[in-house]
Amino acid sequence: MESIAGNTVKTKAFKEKANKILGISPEDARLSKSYLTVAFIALLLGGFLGLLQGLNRAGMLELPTWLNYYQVLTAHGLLLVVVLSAFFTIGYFYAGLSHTLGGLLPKVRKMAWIGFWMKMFGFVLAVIPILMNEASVMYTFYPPMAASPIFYIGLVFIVLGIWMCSFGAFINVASWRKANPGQHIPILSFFATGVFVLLFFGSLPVAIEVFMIIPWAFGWVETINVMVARTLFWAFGHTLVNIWYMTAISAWYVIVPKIIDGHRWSDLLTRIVVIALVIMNITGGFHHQIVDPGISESVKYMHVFMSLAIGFPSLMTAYAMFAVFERTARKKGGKGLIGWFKKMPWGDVRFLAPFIAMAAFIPAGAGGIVQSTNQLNQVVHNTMWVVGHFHLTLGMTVVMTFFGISYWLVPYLSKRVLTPQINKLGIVQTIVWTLGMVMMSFAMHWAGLLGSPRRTSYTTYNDNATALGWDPYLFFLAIGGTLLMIGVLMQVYAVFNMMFFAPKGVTEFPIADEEEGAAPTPKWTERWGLWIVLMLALVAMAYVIPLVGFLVDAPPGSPPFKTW
Amino acid sequence: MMLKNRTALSSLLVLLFGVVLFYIGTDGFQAYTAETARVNQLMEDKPQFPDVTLEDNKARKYTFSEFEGKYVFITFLYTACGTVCPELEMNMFGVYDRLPEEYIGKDIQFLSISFDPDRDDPETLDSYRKMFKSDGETWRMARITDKDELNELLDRFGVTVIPDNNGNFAHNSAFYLVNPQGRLIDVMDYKRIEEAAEQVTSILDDEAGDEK
Amino acid sequence: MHRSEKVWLLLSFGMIIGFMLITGYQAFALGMGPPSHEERIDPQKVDETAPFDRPGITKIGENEYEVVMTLQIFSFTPNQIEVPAGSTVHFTLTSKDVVHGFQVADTNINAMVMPGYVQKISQKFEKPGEYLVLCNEYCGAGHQMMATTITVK
Amino acid sequence: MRQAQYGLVLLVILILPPVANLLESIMITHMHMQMPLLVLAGFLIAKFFQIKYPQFFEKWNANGLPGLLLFIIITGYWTIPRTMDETLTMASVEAFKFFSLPFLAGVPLRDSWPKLSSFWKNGIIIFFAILYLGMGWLYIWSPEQLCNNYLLIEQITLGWGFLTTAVCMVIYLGYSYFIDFTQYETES
Repeated sequence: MESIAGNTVKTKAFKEKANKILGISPEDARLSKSYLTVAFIALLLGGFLGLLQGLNRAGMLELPTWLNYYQVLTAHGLLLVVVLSAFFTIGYFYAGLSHTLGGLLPKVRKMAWIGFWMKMFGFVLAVIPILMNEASVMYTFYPPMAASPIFYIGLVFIVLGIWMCSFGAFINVASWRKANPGQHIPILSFFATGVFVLLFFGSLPVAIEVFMIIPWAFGWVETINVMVARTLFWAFGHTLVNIWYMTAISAWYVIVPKIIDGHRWSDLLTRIVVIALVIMNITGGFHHQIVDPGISESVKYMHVFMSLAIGFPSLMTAYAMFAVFERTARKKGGKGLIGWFKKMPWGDVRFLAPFIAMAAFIPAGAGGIVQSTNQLNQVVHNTMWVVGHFHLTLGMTVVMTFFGISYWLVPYLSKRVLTPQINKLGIVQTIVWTLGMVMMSFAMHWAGLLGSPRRTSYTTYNDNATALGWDPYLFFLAIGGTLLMIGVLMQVYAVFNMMFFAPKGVTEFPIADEEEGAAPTPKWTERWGLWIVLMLALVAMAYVIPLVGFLVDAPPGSPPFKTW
Repeated sequence: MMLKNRTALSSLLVLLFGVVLFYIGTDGFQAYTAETARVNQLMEDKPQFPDVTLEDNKARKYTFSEFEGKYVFITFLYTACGTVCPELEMNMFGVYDRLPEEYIGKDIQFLSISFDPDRDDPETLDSYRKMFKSDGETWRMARITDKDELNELLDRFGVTVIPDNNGNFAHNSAFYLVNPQGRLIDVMDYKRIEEAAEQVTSILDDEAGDEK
Repeated sequence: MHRSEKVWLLLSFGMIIGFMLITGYQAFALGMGPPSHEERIDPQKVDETAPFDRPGITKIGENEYEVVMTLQIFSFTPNQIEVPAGSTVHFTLTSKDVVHGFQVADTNINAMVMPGYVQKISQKFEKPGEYLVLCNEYCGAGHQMMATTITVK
Repeated sequence: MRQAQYGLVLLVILILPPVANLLESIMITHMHMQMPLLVLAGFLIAKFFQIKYPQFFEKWNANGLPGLLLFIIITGYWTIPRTMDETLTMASVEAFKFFSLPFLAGVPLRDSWPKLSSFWKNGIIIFFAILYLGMGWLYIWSPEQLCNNYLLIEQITLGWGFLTTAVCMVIYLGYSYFIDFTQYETES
């Protein structure tokens, strides 16, 4: 028994050593690099479109007729919320799987490539109608607004591509588990499993929605049930942003402690946070429908609880992060309540970016809790406040963590190093981005409280006094947007520099170890099937009520409309 | 050995408890829904029809004692109802139609009572009755304007009425038969027209026989 | 588990429950629940269905008004609403085409108006002034033009 | 012991009138949220009884079957439409619900579960899956309104709730049939 256990430890050690010397295999690296390349090109394009919007919204730029505000907005949303985030997440986690599980299986690598091209194909299909102004329906594409069917077919391919990558990840993890009985999945792969489980199950509802829409958009079916479509969309829409958030916290839990030279937080609690996020995530999406008709107040109240429940693992995360900082700083001699503050490597962009991202999640998360309660939601629903909120959560918390990851992941993949110059560029970029986001999201939150609606091109509503009162904030928004564009350019430059031009060398994949003498994590954390069943049960519980109501007691449906 | 017997014994006790529980809970395996239980209870209690004031389809106002000395065949409805009520009234006509003509109006009165007095004014009731070939005399439709009286009646006869959020009501439906002394003597399934008609006819026949 | 962690978890849990209690109290005890009317309507026959066959404003009581309103690209019908200060207005809304939003700046009126559903929301207008009514759900090329005003005298 | 305290707190919260009224106002949350939570409360409280009266459970529930039987009887009893209706109208029935589900279903389940072989464990899940499929079928396709205090649409919703829960159980059974936990969870 002991010798066998010793043996696995030995092979594990050998694998780790081999990984350290050889790094990731060139094939796996190419896969992840391709994903990251697409992600950052999407950032560049999406950022540029965002700037156009910001300037237009502030009344400083008139858009040409062949590229109107709503086209730009649809493309901006799709590029950043779907393409940037999905491609980065998949590239990052596939690199993580390859690193922690000793390489991808050839079959899995092939699946990831097929997924890559399916998504690219789907994306091109979706973009063509947007450019032709045949699909100005926003990232949310609520029926009965109907885009060109090509747009929805494109979405189907994107979803299929994502499923391909999810299954690839499951196969790789399962095969590792078979080869390493009795061991826990390495923590980063555990996060990856959670993320891919959610990507698969979270995109199921939207897949159903799109299959409802396609025959209707073609005109084969006359009407559509708008509330069912909307509900299915939000079961997916909110899960998606929480998946990106979960990707970001994987770096906080696993990577950041290593960068500050510390240890990971309790392995058990980390895994519990992952499990909790997987189980409770999909049901949280319903708070987007708090002011919708057709759903009773008590059902909405139940959903407020389900949305707020997600706050609990996030609050656990907040504690864990600061505890790690404090513990590490104490070891280094930091004293007092905030002694940790002085002992952190502030000059290291790999730490600074994710740290600011974490700090941003404090107001961002608080805003989220505020928004998902009934009455407060009614104040801010569909106003600029919401836009400010998700720029703070996605644009700052998630994307800045992604930026921080890129400063070691890209050199690691391309077998190059992070030079001091690029590090400095990164620090400046982080500061520019922080200033831009703070300014922009503050302006958005405030304008939203005053009533300025989201998703609306520049308008004064016939010089209405109230609407004119929003203009100063919108001006701030434009300045923030400009700063962000500078940040985008710097970031994209840094990424491609590190990918192709930085000096050759060895970069480590920073994975923190557990505290010495930590209690072993119980085995039940690995029962993924059980977590999935619990997740499904909760989803059924949450969605059976509104969906049965909308389907059984359905009003006559709506025909398609093209209103742009 | 001893141990095995004990678990067997406790299993038996638990099983016995289960049988008792189900027996009590379902009135001796009779009533699995509250509706059956309610009907069974009503047949046992034979509650008195409270002395409420009715306003009928001709806007006449009188108390229930108007029908003293006659059997009264009752249903509860609201005219805005799109589901059960039209069926209920159609079936009521079915019973009306099957009864021997000599009893109608003389020994038995038909009465449809609305539990939505706000919307069902005499005018509405009068146009509604025509859809079911009610003559408005031997088969009247009436509302009870006093909410307290209405609730008293609904409560006594076990009629549950829950408003939903769309201006409709969920309610249970049945045929109710009140005897000449004003006591509820039978609650019948409104879907079994033949059965109800036969039942009422035989009661009326008995009564007629007694008189002769 | 550290003591501090337990305290933190308890606080977190307490905060979430606190939010639930406040929300629940406001929604159910104070009647401040979100607009959740459940009536259905045929979205293609709005013009023929009461009360939307006659959109407009009616006085239904002392300082109480009912506004029956349809939303369509890119306007509100009726377009001009005038009420005296201190009156409570009950809005009954539905959409004739796509999804719209109904928001009145500087008030708590904010509701989704879906085709196929009747939405209801009430508000007491205390202060005189001109209130901006706008559609806050993207509804097409003229979405930024979809606005009207409520004049409170 | 801490568990038992949590269970007690949960039970008290569930009994609080506003919470109870809210959960009972929707048919499906009444049956699929309040009732399971009551069982869960008992499940947690069970620790207290197990520590306090170990001999009792050892003597009368040695192989876990009597406890399991009691659990089935109690949960089965509360799936009768009439019982749900009457908790809303009769205080005594409601009191019995708050007593029976935690103490006569949750407690025995906790005590029985570890004592049962996997045959019985799977058996009970299969039993409930079949029961729930049946209940789902009854609630969705029954032409009659089974409960006087709930709208027909709520009955249909509950039916779908039963069906989806049953499907989840079937998925779990399939998962535990095809996946050998021991393969991953024990050191080889």
